Amino acid sequence: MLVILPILASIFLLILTSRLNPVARAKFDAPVRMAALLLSLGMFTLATLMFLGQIGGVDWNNITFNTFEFQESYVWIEQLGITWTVGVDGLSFPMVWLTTLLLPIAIVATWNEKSGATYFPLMLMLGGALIGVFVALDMFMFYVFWELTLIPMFFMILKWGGKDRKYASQKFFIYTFTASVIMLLGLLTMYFLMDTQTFNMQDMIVQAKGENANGVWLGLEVQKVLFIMLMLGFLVKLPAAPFHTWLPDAHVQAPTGGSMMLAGVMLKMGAYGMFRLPISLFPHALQEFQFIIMMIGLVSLVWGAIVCLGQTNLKKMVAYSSVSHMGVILLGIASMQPLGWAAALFMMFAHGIISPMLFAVCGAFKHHYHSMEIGAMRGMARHSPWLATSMMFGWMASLGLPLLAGFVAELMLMVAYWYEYGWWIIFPGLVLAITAAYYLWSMQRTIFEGGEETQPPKSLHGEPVPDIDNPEKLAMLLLAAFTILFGIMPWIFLDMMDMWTRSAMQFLGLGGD
Amino acid sequence: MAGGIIEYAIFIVLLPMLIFPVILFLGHIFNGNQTWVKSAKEGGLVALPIMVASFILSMLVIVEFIGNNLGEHHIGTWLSFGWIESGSTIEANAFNVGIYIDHVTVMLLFVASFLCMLINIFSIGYMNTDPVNDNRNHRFYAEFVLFCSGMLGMVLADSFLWLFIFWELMGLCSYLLIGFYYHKPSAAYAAKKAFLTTRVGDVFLVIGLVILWNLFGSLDYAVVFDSANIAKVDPGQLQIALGMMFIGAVGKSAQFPLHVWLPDAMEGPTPVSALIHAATMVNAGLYLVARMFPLFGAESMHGELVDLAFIIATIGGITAVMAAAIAFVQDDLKKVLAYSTMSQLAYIFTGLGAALWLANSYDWQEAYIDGKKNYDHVIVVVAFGAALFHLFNHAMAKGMLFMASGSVIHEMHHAHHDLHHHHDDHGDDHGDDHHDDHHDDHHDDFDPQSMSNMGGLASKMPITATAMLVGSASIMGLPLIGGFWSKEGIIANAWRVALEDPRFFLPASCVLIGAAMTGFYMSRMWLKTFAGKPKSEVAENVHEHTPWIPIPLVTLTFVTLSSVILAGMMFTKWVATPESEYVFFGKMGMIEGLIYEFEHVFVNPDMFFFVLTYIAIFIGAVVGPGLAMALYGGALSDGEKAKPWMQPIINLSSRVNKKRGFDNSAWANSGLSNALKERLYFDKWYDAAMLKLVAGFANVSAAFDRKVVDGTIKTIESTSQKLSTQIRRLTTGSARDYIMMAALGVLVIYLLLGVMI
Amino acid sequence: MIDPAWVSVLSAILFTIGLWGAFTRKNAIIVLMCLELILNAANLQFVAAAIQHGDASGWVYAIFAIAIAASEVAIGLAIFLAMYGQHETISLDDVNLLKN
Amino acid sequence: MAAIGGMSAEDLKLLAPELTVFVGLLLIMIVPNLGNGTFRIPGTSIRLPWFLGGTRYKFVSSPRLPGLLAVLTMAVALFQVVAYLINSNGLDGDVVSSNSGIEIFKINMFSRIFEAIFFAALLLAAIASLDRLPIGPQKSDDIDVLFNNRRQADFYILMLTSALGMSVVALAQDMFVLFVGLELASFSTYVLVAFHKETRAGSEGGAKYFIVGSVASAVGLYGLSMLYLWAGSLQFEVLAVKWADDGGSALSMMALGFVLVGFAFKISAVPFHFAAPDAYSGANSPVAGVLATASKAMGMLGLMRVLLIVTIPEASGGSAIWIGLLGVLAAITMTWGNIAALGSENPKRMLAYSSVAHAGYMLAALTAIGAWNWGLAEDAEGAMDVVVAALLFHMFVLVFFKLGAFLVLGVLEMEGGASRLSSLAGLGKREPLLAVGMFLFMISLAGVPPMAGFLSKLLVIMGIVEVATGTGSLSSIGDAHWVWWLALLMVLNSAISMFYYLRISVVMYFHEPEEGREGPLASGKSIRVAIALCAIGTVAFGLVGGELVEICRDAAQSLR
Repeated sequence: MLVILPILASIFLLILTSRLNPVARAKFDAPVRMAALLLSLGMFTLATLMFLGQIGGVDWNNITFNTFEFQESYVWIEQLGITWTVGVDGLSFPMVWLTTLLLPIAIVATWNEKSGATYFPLMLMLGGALIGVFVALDMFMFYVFWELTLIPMFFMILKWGGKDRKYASQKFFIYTFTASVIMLLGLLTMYFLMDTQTFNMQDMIVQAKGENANGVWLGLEVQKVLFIMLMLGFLVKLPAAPFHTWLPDAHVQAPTGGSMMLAGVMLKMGAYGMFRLPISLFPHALQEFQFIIMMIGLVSLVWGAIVCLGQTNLKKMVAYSSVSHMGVILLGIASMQPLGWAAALFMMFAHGIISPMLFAVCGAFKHHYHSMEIGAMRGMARHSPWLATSMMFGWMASLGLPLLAGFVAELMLMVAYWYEYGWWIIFPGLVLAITAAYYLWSMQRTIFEGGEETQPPKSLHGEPVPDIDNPEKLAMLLLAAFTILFGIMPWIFLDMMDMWTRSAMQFLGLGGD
Repeated sequence: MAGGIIEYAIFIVLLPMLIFPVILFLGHIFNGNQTWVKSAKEGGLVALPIMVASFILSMLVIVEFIGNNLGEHHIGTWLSFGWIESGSTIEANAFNVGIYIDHVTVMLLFVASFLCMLINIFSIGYMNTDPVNDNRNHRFYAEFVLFCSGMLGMVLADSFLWLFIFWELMGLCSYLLIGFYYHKPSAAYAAKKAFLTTRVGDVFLVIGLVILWNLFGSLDYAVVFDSANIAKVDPGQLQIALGMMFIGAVGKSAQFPLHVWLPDAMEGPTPVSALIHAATMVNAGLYLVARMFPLFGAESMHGELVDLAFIIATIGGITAVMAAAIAFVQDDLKKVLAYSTMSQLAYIFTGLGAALWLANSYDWQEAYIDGKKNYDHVIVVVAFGAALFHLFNHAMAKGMLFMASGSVIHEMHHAHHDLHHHHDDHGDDHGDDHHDDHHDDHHDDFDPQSMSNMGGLASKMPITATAMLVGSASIMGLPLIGGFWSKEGIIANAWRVALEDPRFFLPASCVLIGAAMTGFYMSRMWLKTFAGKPKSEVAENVHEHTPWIPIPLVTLTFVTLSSVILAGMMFTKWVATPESEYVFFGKMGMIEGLIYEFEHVFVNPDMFFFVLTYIAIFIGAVVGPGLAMALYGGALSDGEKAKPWMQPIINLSSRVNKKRGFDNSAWANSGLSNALKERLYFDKWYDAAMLKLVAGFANVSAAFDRKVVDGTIKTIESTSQKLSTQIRRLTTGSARDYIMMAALGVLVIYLLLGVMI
Repeated sequence: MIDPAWVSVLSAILFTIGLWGAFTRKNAIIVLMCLELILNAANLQFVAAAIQHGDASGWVYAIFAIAIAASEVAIGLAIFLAMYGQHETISLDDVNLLKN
Repeated sequence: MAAIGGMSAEDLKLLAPELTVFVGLLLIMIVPNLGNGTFRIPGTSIRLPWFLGGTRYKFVSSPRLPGLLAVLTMAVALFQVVAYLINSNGLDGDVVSSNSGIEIFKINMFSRIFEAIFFAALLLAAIASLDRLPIGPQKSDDIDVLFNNRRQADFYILMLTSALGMSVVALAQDMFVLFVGLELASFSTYVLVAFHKETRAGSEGGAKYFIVGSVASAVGLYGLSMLYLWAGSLQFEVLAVKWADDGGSALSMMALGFVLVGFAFKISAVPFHFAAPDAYSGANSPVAGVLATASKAMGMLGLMRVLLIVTIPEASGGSAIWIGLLGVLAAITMTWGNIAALGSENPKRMLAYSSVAHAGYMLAALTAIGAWNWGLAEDAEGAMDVVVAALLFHMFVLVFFKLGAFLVLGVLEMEGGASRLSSLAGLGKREPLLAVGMFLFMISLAGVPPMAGFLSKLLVIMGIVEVATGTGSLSSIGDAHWVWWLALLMVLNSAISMFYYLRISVVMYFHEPEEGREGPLASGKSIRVAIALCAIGTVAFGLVGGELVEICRDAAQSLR
């Protein structure tokens, strides 16, 4: 329902409007935008009601590993055993909810985007595809939605992007596509190596568990190869060093709404996929690669942060900070503790709320000052207090200030990480400081300074300096509110994540003795 | 679990936190509205009742505690999570939230809530006439209340985790408030520096907490301080954990080598300097170390943690001397106070270090052994108590000093403004146009904070001068005033440890020398500001006018002076005693209390300590001020007369200056002096390291990322493009070649088939 | 009667000459002739094989192949004519507008 | 029922689609020539109207008529074929044999599905060419030149003959019959490629295609003669038996090699592909589309006949003898094609190289079939069916998106050429729907879900992997059959191909149109209908390809 509706609607809207000539299409911008907003709000309401138990009456905090709620299954392509199977659990539901939350916010934040009649349907399609990835329980369906997310994003970058959008959109597409086809081959190989061949993830996991009980399923060597192939797809999506270079380009060029969705949810697909497939299926391989995953995570974390420090482009800096934060997720996985996993899951969620705010700020910055350079605009606090406040808030949330969403994840991670790796913790610790350094450095040159009489940047050509407009304010306020909400009351979703990780650990026979 | 008032203790924290957005949004809505500016003082009067309420609530809690000994109040579980694999000691799997009240909490709770309230009053006087921020002061009050909430929360927290959470909240507010004058590059720089430097410490604090969690399975005080739990913990690991946490404290309390941010932090408005960078936030580090006391004092840790205690004391000793030395040459009133703060905090660290050493080495747990008084117990209690008492005294005195300095600066500024106003022809005082012109005034060379522009203010600002005098005396440890009661205890205990552990000679000597240095620079500051003749036109026209500023000054003057009462109430012993039977208004009366104090500090049975104590008093109260008088003393202008309690001091200084005055230009031009003026080059080196090393490395990394990591991909792409051109070149266009290729293909096919067979 | 093997050898020689000529000669007509050589090599082989196996279908194949060859030549000449009309050459090397 | 030659009326019924094409062919020849022409009885002056020649009737002189007839014919034939595919449930086909018992045609699902591919491709190409046949890149004002219906008639006659030839290839049970069909189809396509003889490119492309193609088929014929020499018959059945007996002899191997060359040219496998890009860029777009789909499928069909019926070993016999050869060819072909396409500036040549790459994928699948009973997979025959079905599916859906892509270029050709990438520039603004269609075709070619191209590639890879993993118990991935690495190469190649497919999209949406080409394109209704059909097929078979997969599976089973 949540999946198919936005996609169909977007296709409908796209077809409806594409028949018109450009002038007439421009008239449709407002109604289409409104329709998109209403639809996305409807989705959000639905997801929230599901969460509150108004629909379905689910006890979210007691969903164990590999059991799913709202499960539905229809035959899709019978001949290949492909089904349309959806369901949510403690792993996927927070992401689904997050997607439905971000969708209206992103729409609001980019309320005045040009060519809205095309833009907003694309946004809806993106949202639908993302939800599809998260709820899919059929491997084929998963992959279809996985790739489907690329298409609207590709167009969003291509049509609404910055100067180098051509290069960035292609790079984005090809990079992630390459990784995912390798993943696909891994999936298919696994499919044929199973005793009972099925595309249903749930059955696959059960089967893997059953087989693992009598030794290592498929044999360790094969598990390792398949694990690598699957992980490769997800690592690129995440992205982890050294596969991260598509991200800054994509982000810098993407329009604000695209960036918000990209950073907020699309990156999480990588982490989500890791948990859903390779980790759930190949616990032995995970154990084998534990240290390597940790090192990849660490390199992403440290490298991303250091590179941030050397950036002069605001959005690029934020993009690299995403790389850095995604490293945390890998560290969480590698900690092999339910706490570390829960930290990774919560990091996904928290970063999903915080980073859209960062990109909304960057977008507003670009929108209003026509420049992305740090230092082009100083003394924002004087003439654009709203933007300055939002920026300050977002930056602070991102650098892990307590009582904001990011902190909880970082804290839990550090605990689990120390337990497993001891003094390696120096590096994440170092990154905490570096993160603060680059954020503060950028704030010093944007929010602060500027002298008593602020010089508007040259890129404004002497126009008056505007503060952010009302839709942007609304979007920022909402994001900030949720950041605080989940900073103070992380248990809202943490409990179900925790239940999931704990039962997963038990189910997979990891960590527990 | 005690009920009653503690149930409401959470509101001490929540009230300011909830008022924060209110002020922010009200301010945003009513920005520029005259009612808002004049009547509500741009939020100052909104914040005040809240702070008062918070203070009253705090007092209720304190009184209740003193009466009933409340203990802790568990509010609930914040986070719970799975933890399958567990070490021997880990059982818990949650982060809890709650209120924890003991002697130390109560002491600091009073300090925090009391000063927050007073400084709120002070700010109303100070900020609302602050011309730089017309109609923007609501931002100040909003951040101010948020800070108060952070501070109070940190004090009341029942676990190291929540201590850290509020600690960071304070850091944020400190950052925001230092950068209050955001348009000044120096303020922006200072704000960044403050946050970053403390962040470095915080990183270690987090690591320390994480290690601690892994040792105890919880960060709750109740669990961590339980001696049964402590007994299960590996001392080496514990020492590392506590050491890491101590680095956090070093950052927050501006100790060597993370001290560089504090002087720059004076870029913030003066109330901020008073509250955050003198009285409360910088005490957080001390509080954290004081919180470690039960761990050091536990029997199972006996003798295991002395190295850490030594490190704490040494860091303190080094900072004490270093900061005091730098304070010698500072010309900026607030900078002198900043270094003084640093130095005094260092004293407390040394005191805590010594106390922790003692607690860790002595068998002190029982007050009575076989019915006989356990002197080890007494020593430890006095040592710990002295450090905490000094914390209290210093907070009060320094808060007051900063407010007094604020008063001076404020009036200097006004006087300067008035003077210039006469020269200019601007009629409208409030318009925005004027606002801009106003800034031009600031661009001239006049610096209202420079002591070279002051002098002779004792008669013009009597309240301020008095407060400053009392505060200085308290810091210097003049007999019977404020710090006197605590400082000697610190010095004595440092030496006590030094006699047993030779390593302690370093910090012990440092604090002893520091006493003399304190006397010198505090006197220098007071004399340069208030004694002698005015050194600038502006200084001649200064007078006090707003009523809001004197209120806190007078109040604090009395509090400082009343230390003697606290001493009489055996504050030292009470605050340091973990057992509950020592209640505040003890069995003994006031005089007995004082006797107790004397008995344990001033009339030491050991001859060494006896002499030492009086040497310390002597150099602190006589040598240091004497030198200062000789250099900077002087009578007021003719016809000016200070209040009777200050006039003798001015006269004395004038006489000393005439008689014993000497030329110190040789010293003033020496390399050491220059080095001190450059703050011993720490800032320079740190900045250089940041710019050259870190930034350089970061730029290289960014380039590497672009050229090599991304470049690899691009090379693959361009190579394949080239390859594509090469391959397509084979399609020559000539059908002959195509046929030839096909013929070659036939050969290849046979070759391959041949291989297969 | 000649050993059928010799016929095969002959046809192999014809085939080789044809193929060799096809990519060494520039003139399109000569290439066409070489093509005929290859086809004839096949025909020869068909017939020889038919005799060897005593199977009539080989003859049929050969006759069909001759027909095919004839139409091939017809089409080829037509196309070359068109090519000549446009390029004014029938040298295969010189007709290389389309390449890469 | 009376038998005509060796064929009974029953046989005629079986051959209904082919006969339809034949009738249609005759009609196109006759109908446009109807007129008031008379026939004078010799020696008399009596003129009998015989309706041929003379002044043509108005309705028959419509330039659209041949095209409509061809479309109708093809549609009816396609309908019959599809009806057969849907209704048929028997796996055994019907054999049409000569009086002497030589099997000539065999009608089963396998052959019919190929016919469906051929007819579908030709039908779409015919629809696309309906409006008018562009004479070349330059616009001509001479309406007679453009709409001369005789010329139209020639064009559609050639199309129908190639359809006829292709269906013969599909049905043939005798290598030589197959060859004759192949030649019939080839000759038609040679002429179709050179149809624009008024242009330099057209004539050149045709000439090259002809010369290289005929050499290749001549070599193939020589191979057939050797095969005949070896076996004494060219009947598939006989050959298969003989192969099982004496497969490894030098003669048979040589014959096999030559025969492969003939077909390899048709599917444009490296190194026999060189003429293909030239031919594609010389021919007009619908024809190029037919070359890339139907003609390629025909070559593939020949390969499958030879390799799967004749030379596949029995279940116990291990791998086929040629898998090494084919594996190498597949690897080289797909990589070569993709890399060559990377830098190509001409969209038609780019599509040609992409078609080479697709040939590589198909060869990879064939290689996997050669290894079908490797490791004695539990259901080896089932595994083989899967791969064959995947191949069939791939070729079937390829018609839609490959041809669709060519047709979009065809629309641009009407405007004046599509030989530069920049001619696509700004299509997103000029013709949003057309651009969306092109985008769909591109990502389908690249294999992005949920397009048909994804499903087909997925099936192919699945087939390969299934064969490679054998019984399902491997101790390491190195133990899998090496065709697994072909699958890996295939997915990597898909990734490479993404570069140039996306480049087209980027050009369409990002670049400003060339000067003088800003506005919407010439209408060309019929070609748009064809493109729409292609787009619908591309999406529909991607989303709900199940039925087609089922049919392909049945067809694959009927091959056995």
